Amino acid sequence: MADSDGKQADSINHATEAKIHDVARSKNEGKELTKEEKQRLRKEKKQQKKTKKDEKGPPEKEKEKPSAPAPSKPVTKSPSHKVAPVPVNASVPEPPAAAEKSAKTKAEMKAERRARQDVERSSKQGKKEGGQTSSSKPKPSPSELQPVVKRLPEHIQVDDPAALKKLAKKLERQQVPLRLDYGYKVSLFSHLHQYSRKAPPTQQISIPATVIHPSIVRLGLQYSQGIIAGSNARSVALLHAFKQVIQDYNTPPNEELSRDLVNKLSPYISFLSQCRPLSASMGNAIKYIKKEISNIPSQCKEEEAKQKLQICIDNYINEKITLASQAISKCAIEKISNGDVILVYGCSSLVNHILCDAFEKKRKFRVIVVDSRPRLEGREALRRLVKKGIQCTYVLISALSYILPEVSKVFLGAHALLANGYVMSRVGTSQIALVAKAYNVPVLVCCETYKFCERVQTDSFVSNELDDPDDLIVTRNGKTHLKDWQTVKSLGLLNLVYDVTPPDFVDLVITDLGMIPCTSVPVAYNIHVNGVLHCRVRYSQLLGLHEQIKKEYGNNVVPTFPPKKIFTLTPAEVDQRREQLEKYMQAVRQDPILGSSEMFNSFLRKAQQETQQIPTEEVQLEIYLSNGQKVKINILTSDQTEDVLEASVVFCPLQRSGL
Amino acid sequence: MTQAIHRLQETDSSVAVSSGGELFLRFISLTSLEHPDLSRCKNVMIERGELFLKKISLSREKVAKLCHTFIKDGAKILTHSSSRVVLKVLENAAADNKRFTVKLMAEKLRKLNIPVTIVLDAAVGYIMEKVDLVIVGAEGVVESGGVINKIGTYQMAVCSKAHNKPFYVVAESFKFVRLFPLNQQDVPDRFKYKADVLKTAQDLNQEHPMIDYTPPSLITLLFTDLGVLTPSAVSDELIKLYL
Amino acid sequence: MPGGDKETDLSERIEAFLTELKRCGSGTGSLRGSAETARETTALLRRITAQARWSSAGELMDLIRKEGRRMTAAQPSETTVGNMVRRVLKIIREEYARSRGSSEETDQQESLHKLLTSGGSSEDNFRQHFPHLKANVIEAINELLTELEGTTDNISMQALEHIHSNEVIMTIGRSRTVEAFLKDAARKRKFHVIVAECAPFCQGHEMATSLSKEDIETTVIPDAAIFAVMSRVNKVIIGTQTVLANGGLRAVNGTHTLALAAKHHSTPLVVCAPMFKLSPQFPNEEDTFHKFVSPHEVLPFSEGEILSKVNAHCPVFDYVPPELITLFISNIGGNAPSYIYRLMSELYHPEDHEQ
Amino acid sequence: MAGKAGKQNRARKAAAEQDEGEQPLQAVLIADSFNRRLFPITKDQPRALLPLANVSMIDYTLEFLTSTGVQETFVFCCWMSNKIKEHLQKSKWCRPTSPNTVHIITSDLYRSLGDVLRDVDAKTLVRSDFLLVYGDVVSNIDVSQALQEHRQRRKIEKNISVMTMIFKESSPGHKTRCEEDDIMVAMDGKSKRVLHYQRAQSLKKLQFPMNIFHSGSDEFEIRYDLLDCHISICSPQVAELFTDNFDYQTRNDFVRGILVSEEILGNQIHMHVTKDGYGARVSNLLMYDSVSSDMIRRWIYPITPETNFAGHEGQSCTHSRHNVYREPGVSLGLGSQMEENVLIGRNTVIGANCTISNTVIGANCVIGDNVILDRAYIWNRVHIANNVKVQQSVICDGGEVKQGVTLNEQCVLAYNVVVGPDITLPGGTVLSMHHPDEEDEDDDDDEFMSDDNAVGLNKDKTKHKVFNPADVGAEGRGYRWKASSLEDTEEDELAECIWGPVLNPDPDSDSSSQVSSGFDGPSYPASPEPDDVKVFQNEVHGTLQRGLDENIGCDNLVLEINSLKYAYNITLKEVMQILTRVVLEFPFHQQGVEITTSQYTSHLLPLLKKWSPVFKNYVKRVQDHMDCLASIEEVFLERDTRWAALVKVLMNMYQLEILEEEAIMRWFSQAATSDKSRQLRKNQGLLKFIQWLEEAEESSEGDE
Repeated sequence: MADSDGKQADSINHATEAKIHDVARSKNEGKELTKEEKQRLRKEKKQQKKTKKDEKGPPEKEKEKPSAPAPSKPVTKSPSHKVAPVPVNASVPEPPAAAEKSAKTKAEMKAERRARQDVERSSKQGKKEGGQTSSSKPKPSPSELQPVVKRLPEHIQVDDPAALKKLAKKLERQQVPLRLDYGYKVSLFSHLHQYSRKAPPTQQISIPATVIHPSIVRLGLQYSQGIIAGSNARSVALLHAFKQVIQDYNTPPNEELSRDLVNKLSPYISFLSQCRPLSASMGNAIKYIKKEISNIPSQCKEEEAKQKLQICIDNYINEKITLASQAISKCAIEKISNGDVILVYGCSSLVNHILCDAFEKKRKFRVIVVDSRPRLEGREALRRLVKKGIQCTYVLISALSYILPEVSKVFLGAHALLANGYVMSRVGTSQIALVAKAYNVPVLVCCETYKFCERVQTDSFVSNELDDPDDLIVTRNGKTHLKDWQTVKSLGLLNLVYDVTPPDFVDLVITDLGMIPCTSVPVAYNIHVNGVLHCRVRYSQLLGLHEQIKKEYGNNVVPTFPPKKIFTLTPAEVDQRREQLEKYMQAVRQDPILGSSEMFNSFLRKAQQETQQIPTEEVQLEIYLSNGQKVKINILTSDQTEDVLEASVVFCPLQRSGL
Repeated sequence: MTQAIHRLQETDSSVAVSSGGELFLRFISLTSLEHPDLSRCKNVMIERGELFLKKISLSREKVAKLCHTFIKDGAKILTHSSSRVVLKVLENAAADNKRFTVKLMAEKLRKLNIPVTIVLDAAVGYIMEKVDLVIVGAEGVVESGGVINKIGTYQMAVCSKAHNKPFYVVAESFKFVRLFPLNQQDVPDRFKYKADVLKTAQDLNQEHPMIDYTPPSLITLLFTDLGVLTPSAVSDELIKLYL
Repeated sequence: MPGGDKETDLSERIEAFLTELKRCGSGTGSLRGSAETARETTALLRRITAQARWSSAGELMDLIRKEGRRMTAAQPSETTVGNMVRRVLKIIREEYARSRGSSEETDQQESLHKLLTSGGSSEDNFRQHFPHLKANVIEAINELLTELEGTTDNISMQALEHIHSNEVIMTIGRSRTVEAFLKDAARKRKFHVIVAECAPFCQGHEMATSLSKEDIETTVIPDAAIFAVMSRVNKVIIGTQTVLANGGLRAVNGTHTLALAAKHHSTPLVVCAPMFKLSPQFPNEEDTFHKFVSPHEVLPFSEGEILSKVNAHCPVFDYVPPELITLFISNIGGNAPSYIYRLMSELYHPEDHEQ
Repeated sequence: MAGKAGKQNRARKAAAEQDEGEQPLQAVLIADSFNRRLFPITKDQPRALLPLANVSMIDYTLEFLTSTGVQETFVFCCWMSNKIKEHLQKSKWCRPTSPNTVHIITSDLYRSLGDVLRDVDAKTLVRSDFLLVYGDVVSNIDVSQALQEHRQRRKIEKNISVMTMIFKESSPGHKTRCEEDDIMVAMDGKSKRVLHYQRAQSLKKLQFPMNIFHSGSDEFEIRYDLLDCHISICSPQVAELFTDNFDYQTRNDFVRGILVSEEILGNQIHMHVTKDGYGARVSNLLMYDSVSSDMIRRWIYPITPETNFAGHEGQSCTHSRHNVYREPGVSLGLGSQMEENVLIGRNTVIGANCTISNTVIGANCVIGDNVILDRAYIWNRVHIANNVKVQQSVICDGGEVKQGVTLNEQCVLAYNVVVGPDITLPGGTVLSMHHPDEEDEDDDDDEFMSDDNAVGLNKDKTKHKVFNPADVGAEGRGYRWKASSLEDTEEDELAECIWGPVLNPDPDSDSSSQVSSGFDGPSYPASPEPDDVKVFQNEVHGTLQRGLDENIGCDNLVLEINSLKYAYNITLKEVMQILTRVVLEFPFHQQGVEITTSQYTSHLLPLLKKWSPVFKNYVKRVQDHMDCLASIEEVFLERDTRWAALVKVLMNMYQLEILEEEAIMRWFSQAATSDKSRQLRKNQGLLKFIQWLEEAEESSEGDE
């Protein structure tokens, strides 16, 4: 049955893909683009109607297409991400949460358009602000829209019936069982799912093993039962499961592996997110895999393709997790000095690893393990550390303010690092950071870069996860007060899983790139996790830059530039070249001399403003000097702080040499 | 008598003197009314004077007693300049065989073999991170509950606030003075500068002040012979006295 | 003490009370509300006054001091006992003063003023014998008792002044006062209460169940989630174990975190504390301040092996500095933390502080 | 009369725990261990009075009894009874106000728990259920619940259940689980009835009497995660039972006796497992160590050092961070730090730069500078000079340690011993002012286990009453009790006595690992058959041996083997394998292993011939053949030098028609399991044999 639909989907895909690329290639401004976008989307909807009963086609397409130029839109117009932009030609790897690829409905379309208008509005403000010197701190508003527009994961819109219906529809399309909510939910969290351990997702499963691969089912159960917990463990497990899947996968006739495999994965993923909402790390992992898969050239053999993927996944695990943790612990050990008293919370595999390393490095320190009900993961950490022979003390989180005065450093693990510098982690972490701040004890967060994610969030409500409320029930000397809480309608149990820690509580984030402050998380993210589209530049522009650089610094330093092609390019080739260009830019950026060179930066700046249609115009800036007098200076919107200063200095009594 | 006090103030411009004097004055005047006969009145005044002195000398002991429970074993104490009361307090603590180390304190402590390290005023910020609590004496305690003390106290207080370290003031009650400075500028010059300076110097801005004012918000507790007081309690005491 | 059935009976009662106090310590804070303890203490003291042999106020005071010390020793963490003893002592002083005619003198707080006025010390008298003193004292103590009876109601009466409709209120652990407070408010208004369970004892659960019975919308959260949820809370209303002389609190474990979180979100922190919880104690590092129960609460004995290498602590109380507290609600109305010391000086006589 | 008032008063409060009409709860406290575990310390002070965290143990026990609602306690003491007596009279327990009235009963005739209880019975002291504890039990368990259960049981079935033992849940490997009451209990899950009770100590294989599994209960548990608190609720007839059978000396005797003779007497023992209480008995110094560290770490809350429950004046100590306790008047030198879990008695003076951790120091001690104490237990009035290092040792009252002495693990300095200067005592040294020889002169009146002292008596008369400087240092005073050099049974016996059986404090892992099998409910006793197989094999071998010697007929052999088979319930398959194995190995057993192949075969073949009927009896079905072959194979695989013989054996068996050719063929053809066996199949002789077989087959076919 899949064939026919497959064919359909296939053809459609071809059509639209082509479109993407000329969308991508035509470097026209946002409006046209959006127009195009709209018609394209409209087309899509038609198709969708056409292929109602169709199994996996639409969601697939939806995922492929909208995700392509879509994330670009908001960002392109956001004056925010000026920090270390990485140019990416045209189409873009799907955003992480594309993992939960929501099938579009009218509602969402509207939402999208509305959002786009918002973005435009905001960008207008952006223009106004554009005058001032380019502030490198991410302005949340536009980036916040991103999730609204694109990827509001199903698990955080439970309160919206439409979304729920959609979810249900999608699930049954994918033959994935829908889990039933459980128990009274706290009004504040009505938008989140709340499942019970006792009702595992496989209950409703009528062995649709046809759709869901057994290893995935197993994994799902392990997630939902909390057998596999901790974002590292989870993502590793996921990757292994996928390896299994890929192993057992074979392309149906007249299907393209690169496309069909992704289709295959999609229901799995939504099944897993049913079992337990995906973690950011998993999101990134999935994104990576999909990228890899879709990058597989159609002509290459199935076997070798599989081989390739297997290797990719292994590499991913190796680089992003194993090596990363080693790198981190190398850094972190620097920060552990003899006689330290280190406070850790819960059971972060990374932090444990660090401590053990430090201990083997003969550092003398004491560890205080703080733990919290209901999970009591700390005990596990405690066991491990004690086994190692590290001297430990164990308290509950309520005793925090008692124990803290003797602490000299706080090491925390993280579940994800958000783009606005907030740290998402096991609930309670923020509390510890808070108290630590009060006792001014430095707080260090350890986190691999692959856990960075571009979501932003300022409190623990918007996107979170609810665990089984029954875990809170406890029996003390014979009495169980909450035994029948279900029956009392006015009584609710809230078992949050994560919370977010404001960056101002965190002194330092230790990543595999070294130590960075919370605020520069997005930088790291954009450079190393994926190239978010910041600006689009023409091949020719880049070539120009290249030439310039060559002039400036001579041939040897400059990385090789991808060769020019004469004939119009096939999509594949475009992609290929895009990657080459990306690599090239990365290379330039990483080069100490070039990366910091004024020429390069100004080039990027220019490019950015072009893409965001902020015309460099001359504006007047009024400066009130300390001695009360007021001066007016004219500057370009493209000017940077230094320039402005330069300009203003003229009026000041100070010597220029002072600068 | 009032003149006498004034003269005293002229010679030595310490807050304590003025406050003490003022109190003494009041102390005596409280009684003098009910004795019409001057000679009897005199004797009364004199003996009351004696009493007054006795009380004052007692008070230091009292303070020390109150305060040493706050010094826990092995504490690191930062103190400022040299105050007899503070010294007393530390003596007691030492006698109570508690072990603590003191920063920035006079030789006298060495004799009690209390480990002492002298630090520069400038290094207060650096040292603050290590100390457990700050104890300073006071020239005078003003109505706001703030204290007037040797210059440098204020920065110390600010610093300790920043590090959430307790900042204790030790002062006998006769140092309470009816004065309500709003800020450093508001502290009367006669306290800020030496008496002779006041006479000689033409531009006070050039002179270096002797004391500064520490606002109550920075003070954790005051130990006085009236008991342990919160800053706000001080004004209460003064009100009770003068109103 | 001398023989005679009265005395023995009395001493029996005291013994019983002591053992009772001792038992209170174990596990979940006090088995009974501190209000009850206060009442019992006072009743006991009254009995002492009535039955024990004493000829003058001085003797009586010594007697009561002696017993008081024993009681406080029995359960140092239960400051209520000590407070009640002080109250009674104060009463005796007053009564004595009154019967001596010269009023207000002895109960004058030591102050500059006294430093100036008072001639001789006040302790040498108290030796004279007044026939009707006993009756008066007992009378006064009865008044105190009645006052104690009323406290909780007095406090909960003010509930409506502080709780509006549809507010989200957070509390921690279980305080009978707060419970009454909220329930009282619930009779008029609907609001949402979030209870931090306050591990390891989880009194919070008890609290939550009893609140939800009054159908107040109640939510139990683990302690770890306090900060996460705080941003949606309008008011934090907590009880306390003791109010310290500087306006700080000695409250159940975890309160400090709660207070800090409230501060961070600048959420008002209201403390419901009856007067008898005021104690002239200051938060010095006196080691009696903290109280630890068996680590078994946090780490079960059956953990086995590692226990010998691990130190587990389970403190019961937290110190909350006054600057984190917005308001005290006592049975005589609301006060700012800075005002506590004043109440203190009204309630107790400075000479009784140390004991 | 005041006492009575107290009781009524108490009773009012205790009403919750016991239904009305009950007599006040009584307890029998035995303030004597009836062994010399803590010798020579107990020479000067009865065990019950030894200080644990600066309070003598009996006070803990009494506190426990009182707090759990006991109102009348009989203290039985014998060794140094007068000391105990005066201690108690001084203590608060004998005050009229005490809610728990204490009667002290002393007699020098008590030799064991048995004697005491018989005496109890004789004097008819107890009227109802009573608690039975030793004078060295430290606990905070609230037995009321257990008591209720106990009474409930007794209500239901009159006088069936005589005793309820109280256990504490504690996973194996816990420090407080000392090896010797490392127990294994089989209990009835529902009725909490104890079915079997044994010490798991040092036995690697558990055997349970079959009958306990046949007992009616469908769910029973075998638990190894229990710590015996040595607290038991007994009903009056326990005393009677002791009177009835005089062989009961200890509680273990009793328990075992009851359990064994359960059917006869119809008495049962039940148990109560508490999770959150604490209870342990200080049976040796290891336990002393762990219990006092538990005390310091507040596991026994509310019984903690700073709640000065014993009510001694001026002993109230303060508790501060890292569990550091100080009694008043303690003075510490500068720079000396108490790391964690330290208790310092009143008026003790500690010099400068000392490092103290996990240590208890008594009152009025003087400790010099630069002293390092770790897990040291220092009692009162001890003097320790500068630069001393003490690890996990006990120093009794009045001891003195001079300059630069080092005490290694598990040293004991009994009362008033002086050591040093500048000497290092090896681990496990025990020094006492009493000479080892004295012991039987003055001791065998109180200890009944002094039978083996004859050795102690006649040895080393030479170094009589003279301190050996090699042991105690130049200025030292005291005799070495345990010389680690001489292998005297009595000596290391003693050593074991003083620090529990395991000389390494950390529990051995295998005991805990072996638990896992025992843990969960109705699992059969940790699968006994491997052992049975061994036994069976030996049996078979024995049988055959006998068969050979007094040549018994094969059918008899078969009979015997069968009977064995049933005895050890062995499957037929196994029988065959074993049989073959035994037979094949027979020559080795006779002639030793190093006989040559030729000899081997020469020995074996007649045997085979002899026993072929036996084989025929068992080897019937094709499968049997295969099994037989398989076992033959494995036998030979073990001895690859003997492969030559294999062929002969097979040949022989073939000819004896024990094995049929197709079976052999099949065996040969079937895939070799290990490469070794593959080699074996490559073996020349074998190949030939097989070949020969094939030919034979063909020829036989050809014949037709």
